[in-house]
Amino acid sequence: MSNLVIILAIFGWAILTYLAFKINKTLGNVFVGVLALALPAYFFTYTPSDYTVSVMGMSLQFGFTSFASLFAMLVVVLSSFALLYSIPYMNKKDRLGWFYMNFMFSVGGMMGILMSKDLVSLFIFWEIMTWSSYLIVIYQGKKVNKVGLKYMIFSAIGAYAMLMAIVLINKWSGNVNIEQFFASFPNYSSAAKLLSSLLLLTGFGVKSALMPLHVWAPGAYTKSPMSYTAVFSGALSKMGIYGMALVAVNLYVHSNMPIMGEVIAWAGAITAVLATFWAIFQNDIRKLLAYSSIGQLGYIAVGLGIGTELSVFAGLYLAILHGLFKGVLWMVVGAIEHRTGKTDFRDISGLIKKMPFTFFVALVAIIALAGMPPLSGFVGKWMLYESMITSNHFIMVLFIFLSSTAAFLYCFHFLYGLFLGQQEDEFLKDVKEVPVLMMIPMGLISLSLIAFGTFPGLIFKPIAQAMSTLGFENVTWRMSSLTNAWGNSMFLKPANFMFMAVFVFFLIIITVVNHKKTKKVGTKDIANGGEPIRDEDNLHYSVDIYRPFYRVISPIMKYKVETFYKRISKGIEEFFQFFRRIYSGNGQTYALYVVIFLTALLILSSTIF
Amino acid sequence: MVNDKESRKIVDIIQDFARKSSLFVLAYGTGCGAIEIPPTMTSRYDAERFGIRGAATPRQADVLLITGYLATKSLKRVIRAYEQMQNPKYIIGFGSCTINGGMYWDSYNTINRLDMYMPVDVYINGCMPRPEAVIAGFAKLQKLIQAGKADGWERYQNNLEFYRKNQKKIIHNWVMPDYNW
Amino acid sequence: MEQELLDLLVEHFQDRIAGSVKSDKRVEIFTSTSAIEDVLMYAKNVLGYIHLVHFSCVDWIEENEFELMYAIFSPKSKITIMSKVRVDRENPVAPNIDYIWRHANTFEREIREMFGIEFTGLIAEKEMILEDWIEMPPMRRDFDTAEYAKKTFFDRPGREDAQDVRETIIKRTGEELPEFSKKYSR
Amino acid sequence: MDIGRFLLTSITTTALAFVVGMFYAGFRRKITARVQNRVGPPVYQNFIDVVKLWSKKSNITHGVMQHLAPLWQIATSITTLMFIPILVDSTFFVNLTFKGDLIFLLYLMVVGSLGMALGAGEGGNPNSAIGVTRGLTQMIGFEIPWVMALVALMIQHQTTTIVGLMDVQQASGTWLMFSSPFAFLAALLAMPGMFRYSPFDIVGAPAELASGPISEFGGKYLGTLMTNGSIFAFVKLVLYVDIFMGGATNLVLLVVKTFVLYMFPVLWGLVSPRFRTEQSVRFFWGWPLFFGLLGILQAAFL
Repeated sequence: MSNLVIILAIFGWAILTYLAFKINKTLGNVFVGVLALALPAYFFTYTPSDYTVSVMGMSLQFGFTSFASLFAMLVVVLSSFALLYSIPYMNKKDRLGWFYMNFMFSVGGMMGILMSKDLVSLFIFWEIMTWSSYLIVIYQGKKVNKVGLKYMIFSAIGAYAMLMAIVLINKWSGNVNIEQFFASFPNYSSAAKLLSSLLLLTGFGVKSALMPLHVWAPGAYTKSPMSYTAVFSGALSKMGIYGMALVAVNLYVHSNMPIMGEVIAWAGAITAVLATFWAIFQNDIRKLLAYSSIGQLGYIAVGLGIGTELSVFAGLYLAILHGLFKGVLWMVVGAIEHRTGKTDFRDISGLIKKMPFTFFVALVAIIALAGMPPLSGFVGKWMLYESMITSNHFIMVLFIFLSSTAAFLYCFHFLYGLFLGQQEDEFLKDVKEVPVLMMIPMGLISLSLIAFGTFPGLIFKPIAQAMSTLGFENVTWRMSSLTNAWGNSMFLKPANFMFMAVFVFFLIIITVVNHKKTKKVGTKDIANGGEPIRDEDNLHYSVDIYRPFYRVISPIMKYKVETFYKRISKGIEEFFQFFRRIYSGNGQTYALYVVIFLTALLILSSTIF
Repeated sequence: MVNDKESRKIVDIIQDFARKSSLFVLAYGTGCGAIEIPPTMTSRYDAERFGIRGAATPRQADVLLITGYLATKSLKRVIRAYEQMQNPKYIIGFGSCTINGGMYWDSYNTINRLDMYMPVDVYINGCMPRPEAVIAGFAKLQKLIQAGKADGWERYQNNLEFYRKNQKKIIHNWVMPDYNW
Repeated sequence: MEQELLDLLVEHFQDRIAGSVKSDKRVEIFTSTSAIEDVLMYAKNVLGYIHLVHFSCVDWIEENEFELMYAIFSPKSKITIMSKVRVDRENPVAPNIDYIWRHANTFEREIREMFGIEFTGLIAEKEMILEDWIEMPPMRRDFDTAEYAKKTFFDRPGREDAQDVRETIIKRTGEELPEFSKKYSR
Repeated sequence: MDIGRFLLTSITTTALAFVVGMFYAGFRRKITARVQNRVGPPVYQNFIDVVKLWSKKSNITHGVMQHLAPLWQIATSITTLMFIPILVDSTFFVNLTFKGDLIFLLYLMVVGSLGMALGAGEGGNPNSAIGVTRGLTQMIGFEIPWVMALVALMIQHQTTTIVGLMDVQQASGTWLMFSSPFAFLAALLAMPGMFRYSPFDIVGAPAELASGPISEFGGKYLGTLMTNGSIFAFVKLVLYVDIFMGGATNLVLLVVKTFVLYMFPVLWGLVSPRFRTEQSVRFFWGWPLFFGLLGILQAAFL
């Protein structure tokens, strides 16, 4: 079966699901479940083959490169898990058919992007993806119009940039095939090189929320339903990374323009630092994760921008991993929202008592996000640092280190503010653990995060294959050890097993010693100067907890990109206010305009022709 | 060997030696006597040479010093702090106010006899006891610990009803968690 | 100057107020619960007595009255006015003045708790210093604190021979106490 | 490497670290006392404290994370210890020296802090949470100059392993603290922050925060934390000695070198008042950062 058919099948299935929800909710849920199971089952068993469609004299080609299939794997896994997760999560909401249809459309759009071998079909699917995600962003109705508008404006800017790039490329290379474009790119003039690649980068950069173009992301990630945000932030933003990797590596690294790679890397580094700082001071968990996503995508941009073998490898690894752990974290937020209806640190505390499983998966995902050794995040961090150090990016490595050390702050805030701290009986009374169908996706992804921590080779294999598409042939990888460009190695098995062995050894000791006399007491029984805590006292300290740090970095926090855009929009508004005066509503004035226009046209035509 | 009575005693002796040589005192001043603690701890009298040092929270502390008169209002907090401490734990009644009320014997808001409310291991008399007397009190406590006789926490556990009855006589609005260790 | 102030007050409030000059920089006035708010407002806003130094209560059990004492002070004239109000002991109600001086609120809470005087319109928690107090307010003179202590707390035996030192001296030697000492004797 | 031999060496190393670290903590208390014109406790006082804490007859915990918190700490310390060469070219103390590198150590050394932070958070005591946020904020402060120093050394000598850096010192015959003085200064100034000694002890300030993160820990939990503290102090000292002072060829030299290095944060702490959180971060981002930059410039362009 050809590739295009899958995408068309997904689109068709989306419409069928919409109709099924019109008939019956249960039937619709069955449709959703079937796609969630069929998608990976089909994807992991089929053999790729190319396919060409001719439309209006243009041949549109479809087929997977091994690079695209790496991302397709992420998209398929994450989407099917998110669809499964959606069934209980979205249960109480209305307009389900509309939601799932758009969800499936954006999944199909992503698959289409990855399958496109030419820029035109890529653009078409890109727009399908953008529109369907936009419709989900504004799914909540009028109150999110502003957020949706922001997202739409930035997507439109990206789309126009991309469209312009496609037109230019078509003019310069004669066709829109991606591979031929890469092949002919070195022959371009340097201005053409710069223009086409920058336009493409703008298009991709909007989706991957790179620094000056990130403004839409916090709102859009926050306002769409969490089960979709898992895909939105986990997989959909990776489409930007996919395009950026193609541009950065295929165009810049292999065409002797490393300076542009540096620009991408620096944009990524600055994004990572500033987004992390913003994430630290958020009091809404969704906003926190949204900014954290932006920061993590910054790391990936750094890896791709530097463009050495190890760094690109690290970038791709982090891209896959970010999809996984951020998928889990959004699902965790969704679980909390599902059970408590709240997403603000002011309202939530002590959930570990009632939602231990959710806490465990959140802990795993957070450790992976923070890049701590026993879990998989460390592998990516290690490769990123080593690649930066071995390629002499010694100032950038400080930025990245600052960002990932600062990330501990929001990681702690996330876990502590939601799950730990004072347990309020009043609040926890009606809370219970999430349904099994929500547990399964979170649990399975968390397990994979644990496994990749010691055996990253499981995921290195597809990445190494993907690297060959990007022009790095014969990338060596080992099951559980890492090596940098200077030949220094890191063996994960001894490190992780040692850690676990010591941990378990002391766990046994500390549990066995004096076991009978070790009592568990509630969080109201704390040492606070002997004052008994009444039930109505809330001592949970989780709002604005990083005030001292804010005082340190307040000079940089004052300047926000939003203000820049606000000024621009204000300027544009005033500009159009001026233009409005032209439309005076007076017939004579319009007649005058017509006369002036015709005269001008005459003069112009006489000079040009 | 572990079940042998004689060898268990050796373990106990070692543990009691450690307990006696390392006394963490809860930094909780109930009355005017708290002012005698800084000279006891600092360079003139240096209680740290006996292993006595301050602990910031009841969870880490071994010794609760009731420094002077104990108002009924602070009795509630002291009981709370004492119950949060971990066994074995000791109480030193400090100053004559804790023994019989001292100069506040007829006051409506200070208790007279500390040992009716909490199990006192050692009393230090005086108003105020000087740092030498405080150190002597600690030395007495250390002797008792080494001999295994500083069993105030066991008395508190075994006679909890008695102490609770007396405590509730003063503290009418009883809101504390159960004491079960 | 003190006399001028007193005259001014008497002129303004006529028979609602009576007073005398106690000493240098100190004026004592007697007024009633109905007039005290006016007096304090007038003193604060017109005469510049902007500072409430102290606000206290005395239990005149022999006259079956409480006496509330407001000490107000002017930084300009450096004079302290002690304005005193008598309240019936059976039904002790006094006006609330914490809208004139915010910190009077604390004084009023303490007096309410210790003497049982109600202040009309005082909004504050009932409990301030005492916790779980169910007896009569402890600062009233008919509250026998020694009796209460004996009843509530546990006396340690051995205190029986603890006597007043001065009385012991008298019994032992028969010598006379000096006059000033007698004054404070129990 | 057979498992029996590995067990022997790792247990010996841990015991060595524990004993030396405990004595260092005892010396610290003794020196503090002498500076304050006191006699001070005996140097073995910390052993007694640990024995006493472990022989407490009751313990309380607020939940699983608090139960696990000391374990994160001690597992981190001991694993880190395994990756650090104790002696130069020792055939006995091999452990896992050749299995990891400095980036791994940098990350491993903060795992314990996060675990401890979660445990302290579960206690529900607001003092703990305040202490943790201060600690994490301070960590951002001192990690930057410390990483700058390491990056400077790594790019200068084209290696990311400790063994590599030690070999460089062996080959050149001079210590890196002399050949890369700026990097050493940056790392040295970051050291008191890493030890959380005064003036950077606002994390667990007893008078302000009731000892901060550990305020709900008592008995065996506090005992484990004290054990971990002494092991981790030794780990950090050996790491500094290995990187900057050429390592040590025998145990006596190791003890001498680490003790001399240890005196720096101890003596500095004795004469320093306490910094507020933002003050300490600003301190670390002042001169230490400047020295770190100089170190990197030296490594990159000289």
